[in-house]
Amino acid sequence: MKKFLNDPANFVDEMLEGIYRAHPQVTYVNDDKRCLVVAKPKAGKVGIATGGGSGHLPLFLGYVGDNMLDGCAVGGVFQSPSADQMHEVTKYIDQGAGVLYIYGNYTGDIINFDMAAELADIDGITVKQVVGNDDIASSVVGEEHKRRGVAGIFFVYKAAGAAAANGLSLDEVTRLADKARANVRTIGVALSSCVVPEIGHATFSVGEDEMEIGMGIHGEPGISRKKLAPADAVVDEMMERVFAELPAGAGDEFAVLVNGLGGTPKEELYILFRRVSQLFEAKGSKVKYVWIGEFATAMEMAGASISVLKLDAELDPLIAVSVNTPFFAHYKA
Amino acid sequence: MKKFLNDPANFVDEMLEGIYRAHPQVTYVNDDKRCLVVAKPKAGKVGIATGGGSGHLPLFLGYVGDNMLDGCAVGGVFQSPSADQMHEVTKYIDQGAGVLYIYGNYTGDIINFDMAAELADIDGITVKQVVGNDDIASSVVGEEHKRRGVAGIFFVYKAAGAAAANGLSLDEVTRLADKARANVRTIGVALSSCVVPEIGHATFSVGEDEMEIGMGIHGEPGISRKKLAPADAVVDEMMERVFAELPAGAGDEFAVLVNGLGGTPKEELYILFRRVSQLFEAKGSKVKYVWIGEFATAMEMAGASISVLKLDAELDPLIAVSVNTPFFAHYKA
Amino acid sequence: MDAIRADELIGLFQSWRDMFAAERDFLIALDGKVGDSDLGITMSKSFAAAYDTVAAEGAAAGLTKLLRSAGAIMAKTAPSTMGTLTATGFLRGAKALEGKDAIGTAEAAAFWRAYATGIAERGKAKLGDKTILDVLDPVAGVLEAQAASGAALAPALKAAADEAEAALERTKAMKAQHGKAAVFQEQTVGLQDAGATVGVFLVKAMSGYVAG
Amino acid sequence: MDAIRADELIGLFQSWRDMFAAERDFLIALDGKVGDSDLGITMSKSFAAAYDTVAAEGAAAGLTKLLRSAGAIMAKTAPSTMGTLTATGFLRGAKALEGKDAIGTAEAAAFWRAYATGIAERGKAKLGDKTILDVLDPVAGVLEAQAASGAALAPALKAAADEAEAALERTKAMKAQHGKAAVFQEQTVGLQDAGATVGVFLVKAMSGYVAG
Ligand SMILES: Nc1ncnc2c1ncn2[C@@H]1O[C@H](COP(=O)(O)OP(=O)(O)O)[C@@H](O)[C@H]1O
Ligand SMILES: Nc1ncnc2c1ncn2[C@@H]1O[C@H](COP(=O)(O)OP(=O)(O)O)[C@@H](O)[C@H]1O
Ligand SMILES: [Mg+2]
Ligand SMILES: [Mg+2]
Ligand SMILES: [Mg+2]
Ligand SMILES: [Mg+2]
Repeated sequence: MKKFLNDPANFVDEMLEGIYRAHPQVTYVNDDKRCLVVAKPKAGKVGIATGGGSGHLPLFLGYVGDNMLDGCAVGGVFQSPSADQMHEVTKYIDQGAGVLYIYGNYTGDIINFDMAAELADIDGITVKQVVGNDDIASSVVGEEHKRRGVAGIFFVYKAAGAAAANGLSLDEVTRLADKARANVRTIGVALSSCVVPEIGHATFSVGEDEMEIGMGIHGEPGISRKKLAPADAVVDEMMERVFAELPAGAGDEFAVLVNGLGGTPKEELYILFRRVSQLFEAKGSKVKYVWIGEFATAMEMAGASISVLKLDAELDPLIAVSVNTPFFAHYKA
Repeated sequence: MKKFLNDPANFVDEMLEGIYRAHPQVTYVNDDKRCLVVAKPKAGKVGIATGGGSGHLPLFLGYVGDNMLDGCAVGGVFQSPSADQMHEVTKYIDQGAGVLYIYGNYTGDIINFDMAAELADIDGITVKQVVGNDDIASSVVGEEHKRRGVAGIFFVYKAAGAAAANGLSLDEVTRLADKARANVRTIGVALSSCVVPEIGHATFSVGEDEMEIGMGIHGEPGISRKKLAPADAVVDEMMERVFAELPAGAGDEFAVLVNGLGGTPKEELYILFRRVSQLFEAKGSKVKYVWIGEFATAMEMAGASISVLKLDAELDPLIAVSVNTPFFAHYKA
Repeated sequence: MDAIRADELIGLFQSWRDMFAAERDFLIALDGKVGDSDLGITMSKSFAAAYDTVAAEGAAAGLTKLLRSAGAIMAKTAPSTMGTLTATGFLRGAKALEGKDAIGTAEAAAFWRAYATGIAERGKAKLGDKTILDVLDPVAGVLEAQAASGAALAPALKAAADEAEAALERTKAMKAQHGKAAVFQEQTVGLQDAGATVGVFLVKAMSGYVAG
Repeated sequence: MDAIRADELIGLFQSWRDMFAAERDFLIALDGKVGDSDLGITMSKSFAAAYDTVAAEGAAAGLTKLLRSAGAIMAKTAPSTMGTLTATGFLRGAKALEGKDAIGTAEAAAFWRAYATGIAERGKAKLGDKTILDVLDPVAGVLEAQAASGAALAPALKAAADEAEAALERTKAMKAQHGKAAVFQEQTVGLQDAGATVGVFLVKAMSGYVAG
């Protein structure tokens, strides 16, 4: 294991200490660094909370900030935070307008967020939930509820954050977040494993000349492991699956996220995007918004994912809203 | 080599095609994708150009944009662009107020920028040069002119870009850029090698439990190779060298850049920053600005660098200026 | 030992802690086959925290308070699937034993029944879904039968532990429907479920502790 | 061959191209010792481009125009240190031969003298700094002596090539002062300089080509 760390047991908390020292826009509640919240919540606004395991920066906590999220319960590496922590975050960010939970479809997270919602209910806080399930490699059409949530949750955060910033009600924010969720699809490809600090070695392996299409961000198995192909061929195979579920016709508009899983240089992400853009162009569709970089990682895993959001008249202006968080700034041109 | 690419010979140009497809704020001149410029130059402003090898994204071209740079000559992986390309960029971004070149202290780049400046002179364009030499591991005090330029050039860009945006003259922009250059120090540590696409295998190696303090972003040797120490001890050793050249006393103010070399997760960068922050705190100094992430990489190299800029009344407001480029946005709070 | 009182409960948590510390790497490897390799870490951590908590509170706190405290600290310490489910189990088990100050055979049956039901509700898993439930439900059934026939705690738990091992063996034939293993579908057939293995460890360590 | 005319110059560039293609991996490895491993790539690329350019222009363009075109395309193709320096060398060499249509011994001496001087000016290196200059300067010296003594081109180039090899050997004792190797300081002692090796290859291939 070649990592910059002290005691692996303190990996997450020392990382969080670094984050609080760097970014005074965020702070924590209940004397627990893992209960991260905005320093200045906006009065009357619907609160949006997320949460999940560490090791995915900037996911999840990196999106807490202006016009995005209000709080995040932070788990250990690849582990859910506790219901208790989610509950503490919920109490702080509730401004009387209720709280929306947006998180990924993993058993541990669901179990804990469900428990937290029960606890919040006892406090009289209305909680709604939208569970990201954008990874098309993780289950077939018709069984979408079994799909994992991966990088596409970025678009759900962005839509929901903008809706809440616009002063919409919890029901409306939830509806729009759920619409974004239903309109986004992601497919990933991994070239290497990653090392969980407390484990200390790679938890799985990918052969020297292999890639695995559809591998999850904790190393969950994908749909095919084969010889690494040229970038264009890899994108073609991935996008064929995306287009099968989100048809792209002449005049259709999309937002695209090309996400590095941690160990892949940005240069390569742009080579992937080049091909993605060509494919949309060939269909007469427009990529109206694009982000390329690291948005949801798996430590030092080499690989990438492509998330596609189909835009409509409601989602488009929400995606366009400027955002400013410690890990992500989007300036509307 | 596990990379997303097609023909390695097209690595840089396909990456650039992806960049132009993603970011209409930048374009190119002379029908050469490697001559990258802002799409809308500001009339009358001093032009700022940079250039250098590829493989370092977001360096160099990523800082072309609002309130930073105006153009960038893009070389092959780890190779200087040509004098010809620099000259083309120079001609386009000159708005009558002259052009400042800011680049790193590498023989290939110097030789080519010198030749480009000669060519621009023939055209009647005034060119000044500031050559980044922030890497304290690459030569001793007293021999600073031999030092390599690494991530600290970010601060030189930011100061110069803000000065030019404020409408200052070429002489003033050059003076302030040079002041930033003289006030920044960087020290890096590498944990692994990287792979140049056209070479196809790691060009050097770092042992499984080793680190190399001071390694350059092309794998140039550092000042000590030893067993990987705990993060705090690594930072202590690095910062001792920085503080020896940039003393930090009570009340002094600094800007800090914690930069990942490519393969190191953000989590670890924050663990490093935690310690950096503690060290400044212990000296009664203030870290007024901080950026943490990937700013100058070496493909997939695992490792990090720490750049420190000593602020003064002139540099502080320049560093504070908002910036918006395809690869870097800084919102003034 | 014919019953587990507050004092012995603390000792039982010590046994559980030691057992999960010893099985840490085994569980990491087992969870690594069709999961994320965290199970050994979460179980050893949460039982270490549980033991520290009950030891600090001391026997004077009483049997059910200790069980509740253990559940609460486990939920905080290891909020993974198995961490939260086992925590839920201890909280529900504590509720089922409200007013009791010793665990005999009947109480053991009530405890494990509540434990299993709590897990089923929280995790929304059914029998046969290849989870810890497929061990704990038959364990509760055996204990209920043992209680009905008036068996003492030690032989009752021995019978329960034997049944747990048999039930774990039966999970091999099942196909995972929940959690990280679910995506492996057919590939999980032939493998013993990691969570079910935790169930066996829990019951066997309890049986061993009572046997002395 | 007693002189190199435009026609033969195209053939010489073909020899250079083939030689650098063959030595590509050797130069990568050599530059990798105290550099960045790009030398094999840049040299093979730039001489391939140079050959394509002079072959396309054809002998009718004339000797010095071909040398200029080669230098210009090399500067565009491979702007690494050695790429730009060799390009500068060809441009200066072309200038030195202005008005000539054949390279005999005297012209070869003038060409390599201009080549070496151009490199020294552009790179600001001195003799003994462990660069290509430490080969090309003595090569120019030998050719000047050969020209003065009226030697034919083939033996003159043979003497120059021998001196190049000896000069390369002498670079081993020097300490690198420029470029990426400079940081290695003492560690460069004992190693032959990569750029000086390119110098030897250039002169040896020219000598071999003229010898037939
Ligand atoms: N919904 C569920 N209900 C009951 N048990 C479950 C459920 N999902 C998973 N499990 C059990 O949890 C075990 C894995 O636990 P753990 O490693 O903690 O999960 P994770 O790492 O995914 O959070 C499985 O072997 C299975 O026995
Ligand atoms: N300033 C200089 N002047 C002359 N030759 C130089 C100079 N710097 C480096 N060289 C030569 O260049 C060689 C390295 O060339 P190259 O690999 O192209 O450099 P880089 O990869 O650093 O651009 C060295 O071996 C040396 O002979
Ligand atoms: Mg990374
Ligand atoms: Mg990276
Ligand atoms: Mg697990
Ligand atoms: Mg080189």
